[in-house]
Amino acid sequence: MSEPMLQVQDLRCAYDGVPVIFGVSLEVNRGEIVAIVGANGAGKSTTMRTIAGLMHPVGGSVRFLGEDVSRVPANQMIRRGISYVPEGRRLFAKLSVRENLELGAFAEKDRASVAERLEEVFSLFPVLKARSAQIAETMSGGEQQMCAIARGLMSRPQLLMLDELSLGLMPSLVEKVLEAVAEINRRGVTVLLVEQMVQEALEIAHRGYVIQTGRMVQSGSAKDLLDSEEVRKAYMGM
Amino acid sequence: MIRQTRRSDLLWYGFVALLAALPLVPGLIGNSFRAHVFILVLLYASMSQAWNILGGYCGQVSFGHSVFFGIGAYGAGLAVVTYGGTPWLGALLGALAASAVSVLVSYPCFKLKGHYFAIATFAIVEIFNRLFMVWDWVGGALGLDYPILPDGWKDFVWTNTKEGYYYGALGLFVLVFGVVRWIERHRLGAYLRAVREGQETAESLGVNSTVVKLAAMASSAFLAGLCGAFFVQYNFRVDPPMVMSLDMSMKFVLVTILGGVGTFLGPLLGAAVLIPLQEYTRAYLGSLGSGMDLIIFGALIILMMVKQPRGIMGILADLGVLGGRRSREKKEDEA
Amino acid sequence: MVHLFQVILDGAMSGLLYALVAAGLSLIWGVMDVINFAHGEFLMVAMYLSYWIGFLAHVDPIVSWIASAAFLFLLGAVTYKLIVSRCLGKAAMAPLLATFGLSMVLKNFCLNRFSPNFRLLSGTLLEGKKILLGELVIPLPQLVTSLFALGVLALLYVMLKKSRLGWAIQATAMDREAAELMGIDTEKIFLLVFGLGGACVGIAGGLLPSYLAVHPEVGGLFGLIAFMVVAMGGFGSIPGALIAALMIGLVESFTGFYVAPVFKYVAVFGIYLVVIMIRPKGLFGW
Amino acid sequence: MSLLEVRNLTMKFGSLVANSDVSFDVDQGTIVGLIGPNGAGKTTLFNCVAGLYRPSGGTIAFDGQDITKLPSYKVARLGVARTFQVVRPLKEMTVLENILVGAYLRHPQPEKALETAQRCLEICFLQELRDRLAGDMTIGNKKRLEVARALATGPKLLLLDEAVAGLTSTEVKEMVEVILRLKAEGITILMVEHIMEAIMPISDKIVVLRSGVKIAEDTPRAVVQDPEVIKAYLGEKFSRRLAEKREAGGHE
Amino acid sequence: ADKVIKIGTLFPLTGPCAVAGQRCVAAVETAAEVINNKHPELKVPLAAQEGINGGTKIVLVKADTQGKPDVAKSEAERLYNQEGVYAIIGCYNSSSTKPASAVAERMKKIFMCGCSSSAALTDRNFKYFFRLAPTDKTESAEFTEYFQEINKSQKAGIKTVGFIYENTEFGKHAADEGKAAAKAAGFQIVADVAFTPGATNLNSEVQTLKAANPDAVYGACLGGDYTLWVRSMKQMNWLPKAAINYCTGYQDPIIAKQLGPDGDLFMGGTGYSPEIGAKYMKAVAAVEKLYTKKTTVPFDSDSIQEAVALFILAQAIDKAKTLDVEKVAETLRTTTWDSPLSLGGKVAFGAGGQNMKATSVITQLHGLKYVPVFPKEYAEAKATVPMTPWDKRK
Ligand SMILES: Nc1ncnc2c1ncn2[C@@H]1O[C@H](COP(=O)(O)OP(=O)(O)OP(=O)(O)O)[C@@H](O)[C@H]1O
Ligand SMILES: Nc1ncnc2c1ncn2[C@@H]1O[C@H](COP(=O)(O)OP(=O)(O)OP(=O)(O)O)[C@@H](O)[C@H]1O
Ligand SMILES: [Mg+2]
Ligand SMILES: [Mg+2]
Repeated sequence: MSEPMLQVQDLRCAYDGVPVIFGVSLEVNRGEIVAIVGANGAGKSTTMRTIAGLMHPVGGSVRFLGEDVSRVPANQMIRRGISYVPEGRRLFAKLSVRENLELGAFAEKDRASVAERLEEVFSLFPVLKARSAQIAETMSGGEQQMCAIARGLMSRPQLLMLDELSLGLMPSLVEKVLEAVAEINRRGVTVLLVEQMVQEALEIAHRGYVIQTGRMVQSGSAKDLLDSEEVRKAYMGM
Repeated sequence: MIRQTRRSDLLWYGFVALLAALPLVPGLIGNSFRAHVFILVLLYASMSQAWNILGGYCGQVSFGHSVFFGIGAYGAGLAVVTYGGTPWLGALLGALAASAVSVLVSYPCFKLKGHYFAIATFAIVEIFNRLFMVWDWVGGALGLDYPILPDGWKDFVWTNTKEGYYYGALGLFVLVFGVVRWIERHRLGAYLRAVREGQETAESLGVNSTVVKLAAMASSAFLAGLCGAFFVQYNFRVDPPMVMSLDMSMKFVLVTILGGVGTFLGPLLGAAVLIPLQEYTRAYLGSLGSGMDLIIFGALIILMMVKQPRGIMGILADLGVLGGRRSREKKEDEA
Repeated sequence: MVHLFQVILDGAMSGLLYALVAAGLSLIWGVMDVINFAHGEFLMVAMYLSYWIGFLAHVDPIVSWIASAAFLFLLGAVTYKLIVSRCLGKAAMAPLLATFGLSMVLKNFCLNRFSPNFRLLSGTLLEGKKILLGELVIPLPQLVTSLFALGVLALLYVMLKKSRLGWAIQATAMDREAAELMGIDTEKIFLLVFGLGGACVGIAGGLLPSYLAVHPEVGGLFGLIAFMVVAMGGFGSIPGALIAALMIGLVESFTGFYVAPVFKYVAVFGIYLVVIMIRPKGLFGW
Repeated sequence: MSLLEVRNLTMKFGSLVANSDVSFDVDQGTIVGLIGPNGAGKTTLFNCVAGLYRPSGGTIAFDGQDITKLPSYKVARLGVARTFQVVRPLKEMTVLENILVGAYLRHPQPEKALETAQRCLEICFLQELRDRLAGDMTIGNKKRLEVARALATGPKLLLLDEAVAGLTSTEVKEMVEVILRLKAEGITILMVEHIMEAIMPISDKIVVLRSGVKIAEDTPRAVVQDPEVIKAYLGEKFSRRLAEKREAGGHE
Repeated sequence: ADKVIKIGTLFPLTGPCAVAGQRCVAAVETAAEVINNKHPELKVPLAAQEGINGGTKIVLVKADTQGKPDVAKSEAERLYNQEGVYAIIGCYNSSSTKPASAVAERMKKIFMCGCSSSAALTDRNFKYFFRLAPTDKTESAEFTEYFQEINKSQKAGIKTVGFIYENTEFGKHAADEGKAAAKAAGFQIVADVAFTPGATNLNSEVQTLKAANPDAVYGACLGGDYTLWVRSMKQMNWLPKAAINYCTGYQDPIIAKQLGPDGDLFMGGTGYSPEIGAKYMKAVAAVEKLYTKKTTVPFDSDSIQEAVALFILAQAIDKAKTLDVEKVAETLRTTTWDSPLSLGGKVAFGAGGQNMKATSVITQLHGLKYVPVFPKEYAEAKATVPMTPWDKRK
């Protein structure tokens, strides 16, 4: 394979001068599902936010499709093909589900294409179709999470980044959502995901990285990680 | 809080040392403009600290405190001018009245959030100002002017010396700061801040937020009333634009925020910087009549808000004086 | 009877003027949750500009409002860029206080440059013109301002509800970071919103000098009333602002005539409090 | 008499019925799990019990007292503490101060309150973060803080709304230990959780809601085998896995 | 030797009254220039010589009250204590003058007040306070007397009166005096309209007047409010038979110019206007030139009083030949002073420090000129009463 789709090298990030990421490197190849796992506060979300352009690194680089994007603002990243579904949903609270989804395709000006995409995500998440007129903030936590994922898909990203998407979902939904992710991936979207449900995540992922207090400590194929004694002990409670 | 003694040791000892030194000040500066500035610093520090109880610790940013300040002022003013009595009783009654009024007007206002609350307090100031302007019992638009009274503590009036006022202001300062210090270290302080940070959350922990806010309001207004009484004793006159104006309210807010809102020393630091600045720029630039002093003053406020909206306490934290905790907003800084 | 109609008419016309003045404030507040405390001073600056254009170049306010609007757009954008963007989100009241500082600077800058003199344009196109309906007097300058108010509010409303830009503005208002992730350049949106807010008040200020004297203090009360209008109408709601402004205008003129003029602003602020007690988020607020 | 008695609870938002005629009991000293699909009305039910919402119908009795219409601070004073699903840290206060707010409910004296707070910090593994600003922490730690703070109010009944969501499996294990410790101290617990590893092993009873209606109330073992629950909630894969786990556990 | 004496000026240099305050300062500055330098061409006391007391120059120390009483009070203290001024001239707003002069009285320092018009100031019987302008009380009496007069001589038919005034210390005080005088003279008060200064409109105010339709209106409105009042009456197409004003907006030359023909036929009390000056106060014109250089406008009856205040004070020091406050104050009290800048030419202080010789004339605006119409000895024309209605004006 040629150059990876996303290449993060020696990334360092800080909040307000307080460093929290001390050199994270990772790669995502086209067509893959890559999972990042790690404990609370390890810096998973920070890494994701930096890739998405919501914050900029103090050191290191982020390359996407061969270009250095470490200083590109978030609103440009989506046009370049990265869609980020942030931790904690972040829906437009006062808008309806449908409007939220349409905003997900804001960069697309063609109405017909937007309608087409709507149908597509509704087929993935039928609940949303039934609720399409409900105001986002009045939905339950889980419903909101689905809406957020669907919104992330509306821009037809090349790379979809999902942050803790199982948080607060009921078991059957976690299963469904992860299946949906796999399905999305089969349709040609590359996926980078952060998960606390390590086992479930690694089951659908091709490769995985383990992050610990701001450092990448382990990486490998999903299977290797699943079998790794350390990972099982530290993250899967076995 | 318990934590604070540990963190800001340096600042706290500085404050205690300052307190110890303050009574000596009049001997050093006599009856000068400097004495006047010192008195105003103490007064505005006290007033802003009173504001801070509600606006800082409890997070209800009120632009209405000049009303309570004013009611206190009128308490003393009416006692002296209209009834020829002692300002002491007037001040006490005024402060109590301020407290009562504050509870009455704020009870309905407390269901307002953020800017809605702030704007409601604008409206309250304007209403009180205009009502006092036409209320003959309090002198209406003509205001109340003090007769010439003998110097001394009895009438709390001094004409040719400032010492009395100085110690009066110092007393006020010690009272207000003492009260706030006490609040801060006890349950009420924790509750005030909890209500500020999340009313529903506080309620889920057994805090009756209405009572807490009203307590903050009432104590804040009571102390504000005392400050107002001092102000009118100091100026021999009271009329609505002098004491019940948005300008006046704004000053309390500015002093506190410039110093550091919701912090114990913020109001003192704010007053210590802002009041001399205001007085000296007016004295030395105001005479040009070009508004230069106010331009500088305004620009400074902008600069402060842009550079460090947490005020002087924020700057001290940045400099590491407070140890530990750093200021930590400006997430988008690098953007 | 004729008094009653006159009172209603006057009230409605001042109400519309208030709506025009408040529209920009409402927009800014609704999108950024920032109160521009210098709003009244923006109005004053616009009035000065229109006055000077009228005085020096003899251009009538009916035309020169365009210049005021354009200039105020710039002033708004610059204010955002240099001041508001730098303190946004840092502390709850920081933008309010920073713009309070700005209001001091603007007011005293005009005092410094233009002296405290009162300035009134005379000989403007509409000056003193009126329509007489029996005993009822409809002053033309006020009427024209009212029509402008309706036009501007309608435009704003349509822009917010129907256009792509309006959509982006709404999304930004709700969650800035999420909007950014949708591909909306929120920095640009904020800049634009502050500019538009300025332009709206610029139009009002551009038209006013044909019947109101300009001086450094002229913005104060207008600014205050604009705050009431916006808060009473509800967070960023344009129809809310319109209705609130009309209510305020009518309350003002009814109290002024049927109670006593000294009480008219007491009533204005009072009605605001009453409304806000019943609907804590304003008439149309959520 | 049970500690908490929910009778015919109905909660409507406009036309939407979030809870419909729900009744169940929570006995003193037990752990009751409340599960159900997303949007089933679990959080709404918590909010009704905790006094944040006033139910549209039905009654809630705590410790023999009708609390249906009490405001939340009164409910808290009676001894019901809750955590929020969407965490609500008191952002500009430190972790310790957050917990102190809870602790002051039973101990008006600062020294005593501090003691209690300290203990809660330890129980929830937050000692090291004690002076951090609550707003700056990760979701996981905020979840722990929710628990610690609720604990500090010295509750008889603790309502945990997805208290372990967002924790890694290992951390979940730790938290489960904590919950068991609380139970041992005599605190009754009603918990909502989507993570079956957390809720199934420790619950004495599981109540299942679907679309606001109670569809099952039974022991965990029975519930996971209930076809309706599997269909509505667990999904095939998870119920299978749960079964496997139990078997593995049983062999140990 | 270069001896100097410091005199403080304390006026509102910023805030709503800044226009007036800045002019007052310019007037005092003008007076100081005249006193300090040799101006033999000027026919005013102390002009020919250099300084006072044989060469002592006056140095002005300026301060700003911002129109706020508390600031006025503390600035007065600063001027006396820190700047060491000998006396203060100020403060335009009566509300500021009150506490500031109280400071002076307590410190036993001289306070000269040019134009604050509240009668209360001189009712306090202060020993060191001197005020030059006539009070609102005097003016009110004069206005009322004038209306009675034209009722007789011109069949003006003024029976009902109305009041419109800003609800401030100044406006309220003036209106109270006006109402008392009007009532005493048997006029019926049909409208009493107080408004908030800086109002966004005066619609209800004017409509209230219009509905009550008084024959004459007493006005006490400053600058912008005054123009708004006049313009609003024009919009509403209503005028009383006569409108008379307590100095302020009416007699500000800039305001008159901006109102142009709309401002015509309004009346007001004034102690000075260029027209009056040209006729009765010949010495003013040359001094006024110095003043106009600073301000671009001629004296008005407020500002000129502040110049007089400094002249009289300087004359008193010069006469007493000492800076001893008691002696200077005594001299001030007991002497009748020549004052070419005062209408009537004399100044003498009575009880409480009020200038007993203070006069004002009633003028009416005709084509931007203030034409004296009362009292008889100054009258140049009969006033146009009733005023020409709006639709009959060009
Ligand atoms: N806004 C912020 N300001 C300061 N520090 C922050 C901020 N957000 C996160 N941090 C700190 O950065 C570190 C990494 O946080 P991050 O959110 O990336 O962790 P995470 O791996 O996503 O954890 P979790 O699984 O709990 O979401 C943590 O120590 C956290 O306390
Ligand atoms: N304040 C509200 N206004 C209107 N509808 C609401 C409100 N709160 C909740 N709902 C609706 O009530 C239903 C139940 O929501 P609730 O939050 O109780 O679900 P939940 O069981 O806690 O779900 P989850 O497991 O996803 O958290 C949902 O359909 C939700 O949309
Ligand atoms: Mg995270
Ligand atoms: Mg829930």
